[in-house]
Amino acid sequence: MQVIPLRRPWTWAASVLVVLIAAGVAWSVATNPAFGWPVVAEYLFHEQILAGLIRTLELTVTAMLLGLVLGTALAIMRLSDNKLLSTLSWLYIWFFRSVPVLVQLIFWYNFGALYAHITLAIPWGPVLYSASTNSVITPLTAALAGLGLAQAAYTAEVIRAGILSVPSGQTRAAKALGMGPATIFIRIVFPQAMRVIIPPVGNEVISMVKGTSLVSVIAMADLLYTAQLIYARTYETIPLLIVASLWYLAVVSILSIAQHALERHYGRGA
Amino acid sequence: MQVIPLRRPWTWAASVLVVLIAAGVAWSVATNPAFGWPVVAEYLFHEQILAGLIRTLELTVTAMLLGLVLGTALAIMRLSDNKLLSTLSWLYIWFFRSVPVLVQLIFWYNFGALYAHITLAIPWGPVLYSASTNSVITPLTAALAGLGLAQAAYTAEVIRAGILSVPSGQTRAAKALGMGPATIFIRIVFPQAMRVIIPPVGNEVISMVKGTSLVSVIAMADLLYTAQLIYARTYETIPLLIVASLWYLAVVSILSIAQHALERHYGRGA
Amino acid sequence: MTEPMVRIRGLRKSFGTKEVLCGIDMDVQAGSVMCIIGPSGSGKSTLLSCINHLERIDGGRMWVGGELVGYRERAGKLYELPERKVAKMRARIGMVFQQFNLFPHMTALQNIIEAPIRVKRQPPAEARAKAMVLLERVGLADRAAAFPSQLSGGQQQRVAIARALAMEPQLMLFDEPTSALDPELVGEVLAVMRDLAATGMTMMVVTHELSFAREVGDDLVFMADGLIMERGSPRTVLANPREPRTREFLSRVL
Amino acid sequence: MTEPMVRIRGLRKSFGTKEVLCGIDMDVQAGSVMCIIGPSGSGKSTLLSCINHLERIDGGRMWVGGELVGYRERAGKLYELPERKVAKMRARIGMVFQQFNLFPHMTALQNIIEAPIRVKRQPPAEARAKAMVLLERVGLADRAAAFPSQLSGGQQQRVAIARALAMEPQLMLFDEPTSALDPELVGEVLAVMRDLAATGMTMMVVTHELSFAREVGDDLVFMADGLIMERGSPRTVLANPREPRTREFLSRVL
Amino acid sequence: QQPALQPGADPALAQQADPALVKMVPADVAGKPFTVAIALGSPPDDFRNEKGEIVGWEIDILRAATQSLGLGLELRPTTFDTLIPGLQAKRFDAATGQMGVTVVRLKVIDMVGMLTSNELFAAYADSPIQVKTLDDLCGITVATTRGSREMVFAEEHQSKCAAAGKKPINALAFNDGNGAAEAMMSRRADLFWLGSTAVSYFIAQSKGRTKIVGSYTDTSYIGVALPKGSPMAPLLQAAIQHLIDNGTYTKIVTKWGLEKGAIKHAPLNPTNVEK
Ligand SMILES: Nc1ncnc2c1ncn2[C@@H]1O[C@H](COP(=O)(O)OP(=O)(O)OP(=O)(O)O)[C@@H](O)[C@H]1O
Ligand SMILES: Nc1ncnc2c1ncn2[C@@H]1O[C@H](COP(=O)(O)OP(=O)(O)OP(=O)(O)O)[C@@H](O)[C@H]1O
Ligand SMILES: [Mg+2]
Ligand SMILES: [Mg+2]
Repeated sequence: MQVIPLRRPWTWAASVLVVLIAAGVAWSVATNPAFGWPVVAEYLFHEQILAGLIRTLELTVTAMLLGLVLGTALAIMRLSDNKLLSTLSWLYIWFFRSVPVLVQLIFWYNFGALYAHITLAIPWGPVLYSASTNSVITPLTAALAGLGLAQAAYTAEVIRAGILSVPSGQTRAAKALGMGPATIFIRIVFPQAMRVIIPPVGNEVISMVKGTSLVSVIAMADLLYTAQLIYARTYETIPLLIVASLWYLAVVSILSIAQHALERHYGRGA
Repeated sequence: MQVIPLRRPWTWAASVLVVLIAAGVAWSVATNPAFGWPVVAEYLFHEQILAGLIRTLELTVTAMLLGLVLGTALAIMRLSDNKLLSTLSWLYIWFFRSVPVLVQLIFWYNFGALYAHITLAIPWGPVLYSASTNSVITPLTAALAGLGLAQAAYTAEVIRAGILSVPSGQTRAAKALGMGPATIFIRIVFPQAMRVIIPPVGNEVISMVKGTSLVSVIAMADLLYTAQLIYARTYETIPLLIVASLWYLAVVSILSIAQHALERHYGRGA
Repeated sequence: MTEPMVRIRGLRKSFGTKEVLCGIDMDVQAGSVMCIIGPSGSGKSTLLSCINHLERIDGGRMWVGGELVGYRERAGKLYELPERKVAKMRARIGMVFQQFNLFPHMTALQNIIEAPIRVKRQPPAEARAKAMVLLERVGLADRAAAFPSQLSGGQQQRVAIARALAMEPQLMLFDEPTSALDPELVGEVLAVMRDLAATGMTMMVVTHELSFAREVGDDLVFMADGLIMERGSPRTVLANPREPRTREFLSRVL
Repeated sequence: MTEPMVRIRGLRKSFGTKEVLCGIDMDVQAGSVMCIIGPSGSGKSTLLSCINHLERIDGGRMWVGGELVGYRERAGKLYELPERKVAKMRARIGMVFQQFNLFPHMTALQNIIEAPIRVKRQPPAEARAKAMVLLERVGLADRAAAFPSQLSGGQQQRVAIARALAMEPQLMLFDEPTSALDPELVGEVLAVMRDLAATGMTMMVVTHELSFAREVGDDLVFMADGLIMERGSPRTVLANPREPRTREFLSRVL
Repeated sequence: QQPALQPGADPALAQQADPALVKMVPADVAGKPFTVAIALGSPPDDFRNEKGEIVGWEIDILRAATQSLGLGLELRPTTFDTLIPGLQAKRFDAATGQMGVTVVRLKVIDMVGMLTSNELFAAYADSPIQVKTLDDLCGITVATTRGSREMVFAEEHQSKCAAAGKKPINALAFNDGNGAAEAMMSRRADLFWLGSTAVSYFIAQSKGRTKIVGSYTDTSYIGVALPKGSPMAPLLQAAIQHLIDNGTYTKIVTKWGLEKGAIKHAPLNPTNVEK
């Protein structure tokens, strides 16, 4: 006897409707002069826009790396039996999740207003190192510190959740094989935690791509800020925002594909 | 025979060092005139600052609720067997994670420049509803749309990871008891997914508290922007940023405690 | 002869290209206990899952209590029912899994009352009273407030049985209910099942506990490769298996 | 009499206020198989975990291969060793768990070669060659590339044994290695363990498989409430238990 | 170290170092470039041109002034939020970006006046609104920028609206001129109100869709900011005065069409400004 799976006729109707609506929106967007498509085309590959894009990518990669490495360390500290380490980590996460990145950027950039010199000295002893703050903290340093230190606090929470999701039997088995704590973390716990970690970290990376535009407060021109600088001159606000958005769409698409691939990689064996 | 656990002498030394350093930093911060503590005291409970704080909290709560509800729906759609739903959800997540919130805010706020009227009509048929765009999309609507729709995309990814972390045996057992899909999700899957969901959603909420300051592009004054408005007049930038940061510290502290309590609640039985 | 509680005719089920059930015919009389044995991968779990439509089938028909399972027949074709109607049917069939699958975030009592309240819309007080009776019956009245993680495997499985019984099913499916238990704890679960059989509950039990099958089972089938190889009364089959496959299997398990 | 491979004197261990091991004395001769039986919660797993210092102890001393486990003795006190030194000692003791605990993100082969490469710094090629020999020995040479999720329970447990053997341990600890297995799959794991005992490996085996204990075990202890209640040769203890607790336990398991 | 002609520099405005001024420069400042942070705002005050160069009338004045002092000029584009902390941190020697001089601000920084400003109102070409006095703003939504003098004017006028029994002015403070202009273009705001220079430029860009519907003039200054007590403040004042005296100042204001606001004396911390 023939078996017929449940049919959902409205699925087809809805599919058609969705395609029709999508086509309508696309047509309306393409033909509405307010979107300024010629201007979009003119600026899409504009030299300044591309420079901003590269700056965005640079900052994202370096700040995210800093965030991941430091965040992993913080997560391990947070879960450690050592009260001192876990308290320190808790304080760090609390503080750096609280203070807006904008404030942190301004703070690092203008550290010199607060402390004109950075001095490394033994208390009541000789000075080991001293330099003008502004020479040590360049705008790039300030940007990476502001973005990366805050990112580490967020990443730490995500990684902590991931580590907690790995059954304790895994650690016991690895210990019983004579593995040291570092090997256990790197080879056994972390790869399994990745399954839970990847989607939220994907979010964080994608947020960071756009979050880099905060560095405009310390005079660094990322993709979005570059677009803003251009429309500040030409008042072609919407077309230039579309230019920036198209690039963001491209970057996020690539990142989403990477995320998908990583999820597959770390999902293997499950 | 007496058994002595491993002692870590450097832990004590480090603890003392950390406390000393913390005391030093606190002293230096308290006495450095550049921080402008009298100005901080003057503005901490300033009427405008408090109004900005309330606006921040309002926006956070409503946008986050929108994000959670819509994000949950998107996550369920994304994991559904129905190709149409999962594709739609994928497209939504892709688009709204890609376009910067700033752009979305500007877009929604200035929708009137693109489409002066919003019209609901049957194609080639009668007009059902028509109104001026600005009367439909108030600044608050624009702010909530800009923040909430994007938040939904991020939340969806986190919730998806959480749902996937619940063993399929749970769903089978619930189905075998005759529970319907909604009951299974609400009573069985979601509470278990929460363990994995809470830390990253905690991140998202805390980001949102500060992320609301993006609404300054549409002239809405949240906490941070209120501080900025004040120092734009008085040029007392650092003290006012400290005022804002102190409030953020307070809010994030409360949220961290709430996160901790939720983690404990949903961790019960584990 | 009355209408059997479970009637299965020509049941076929594949995963991908692999045929897991290759045409199963089976009757389970109301009030009887049907035991199913067979090597790993022979399709025993899949068979149970098809009976309460946790899996879609690819061919054949099944009736539980005289009603077609998961499908509606029209013009010589089977049309799958919507999830809502399937759920209603599942509520009349209890199922106990090898891995217990208790809800870890609920106490023993909450595990039991959840479905009666949500599915049958029993008033909570009534559900709780009935649940306490069931917990008493499986010998766990004092552990009502314990979370699954605080219970031993045998205790968890007894809660799982109480949970299924709380829906007052016409039919109980057991999928290797003692396989994940330490030998010491097997006895307590089998005792509960024995009591249940004595009350006249219709049961289908996949098990490796041959002594249980011999004692409690009314019928026994031996499955291999998605087919029923041998059937009969447990005593006969276990003592004098006709098929060589059955003999080989029994020698390995005993 | 030579120095025993495992010597335990006055071992005590508490979790919180609950004393789980209340003074255990035990010797396991090199090349012998020590079986441990006892009811759930009697401290069998905890005992094994103390032997390779997966748990801290609260009193007493233990030697494996003549070396004090996890501690250094000085001036009548035991000082815990740093993690690094403990790891070195653990590498000389293999352990097999009830729940297998294979690494799910690695294939069978990768599970086996991981520790030899990372801990013993074996060249990967050598480790792989040795692993293949071990897989052959446990009868799984053709499943080297399978992930644990693609293996049956019995196969997983055999990989777990091979994984422990790859470290070439002096002593193997087995914690109910067959309890989580379907009866059908128990035999294949016990066969591997039997072979291992025949090669002269020193083994401590917590098990409910009394026939295995009788056949393979050189010594048997019965534990209850954190104490060794009875010890002797398996045949004697199982046939003629002296203690009433032992008798009661055996009646429930058999 | 200093290139012959910086990007964006106008050769017609190049200055020789003035010996009298050079003599005044303290030894620890001489030889180092004078760093100026700019909040890149709306044209023509200070903005990036098509080539990405920083230009504007404020830039022209500061470049000519530093040349007269024999100093190099180093521009540090940034946003408003870092201007003041940066000055206080001595990251920059000066800061500019259409900064109005007010009594409140003078408590925190020193300022040298460079121009008196007036403000214009822009609206859609079809708008019926005409602004003759600030009373005409009561009950109307105006878009301007945060920290702008316009915000201060609007706030001070609220009481007068209330006294006249009219609705208050709804003044929206945007991050920048573009946000304000865009709000007017999407009819969120009735008027776009900013410095005349910015509004004129915007009207020119809007290709006839907008028009000027009124102006407001007061006598306060736009200036360059320096850290409180900076020894460079009187020097810069002298240098700008030198430009006024030698006619370069006139060339610059004419070039940018700002003759109306031109000043005769460059004041340091002028007190005749609004509160
Ligand atoms: N969801 C699935 N997808 C693909 N194959 C499956 C799935 N579930 C079961 N199978 C395959 O179907 C076959 C029968 O599985 P089933 O679980 O019914 O066997 P079983 O008799 O219950 O065995 P066991 O005693 O090991 O539980 C096996 O070969 C199994 O690999
Ligand atoms: N990490 C722990 N924290 C607290 N109590 C524990 C812990 N591990 C074990 N116990 C307790 O110690 C006692 C002995 O446990 P153990 O696992 O050693 O028993 P066992 O003899 O192996 O039992 P089983 O046969 O069930 O495995 C039990 O009462 C158990 O609840
Ligand atoms: Mg099965
Ligand atoms: Mg145990």
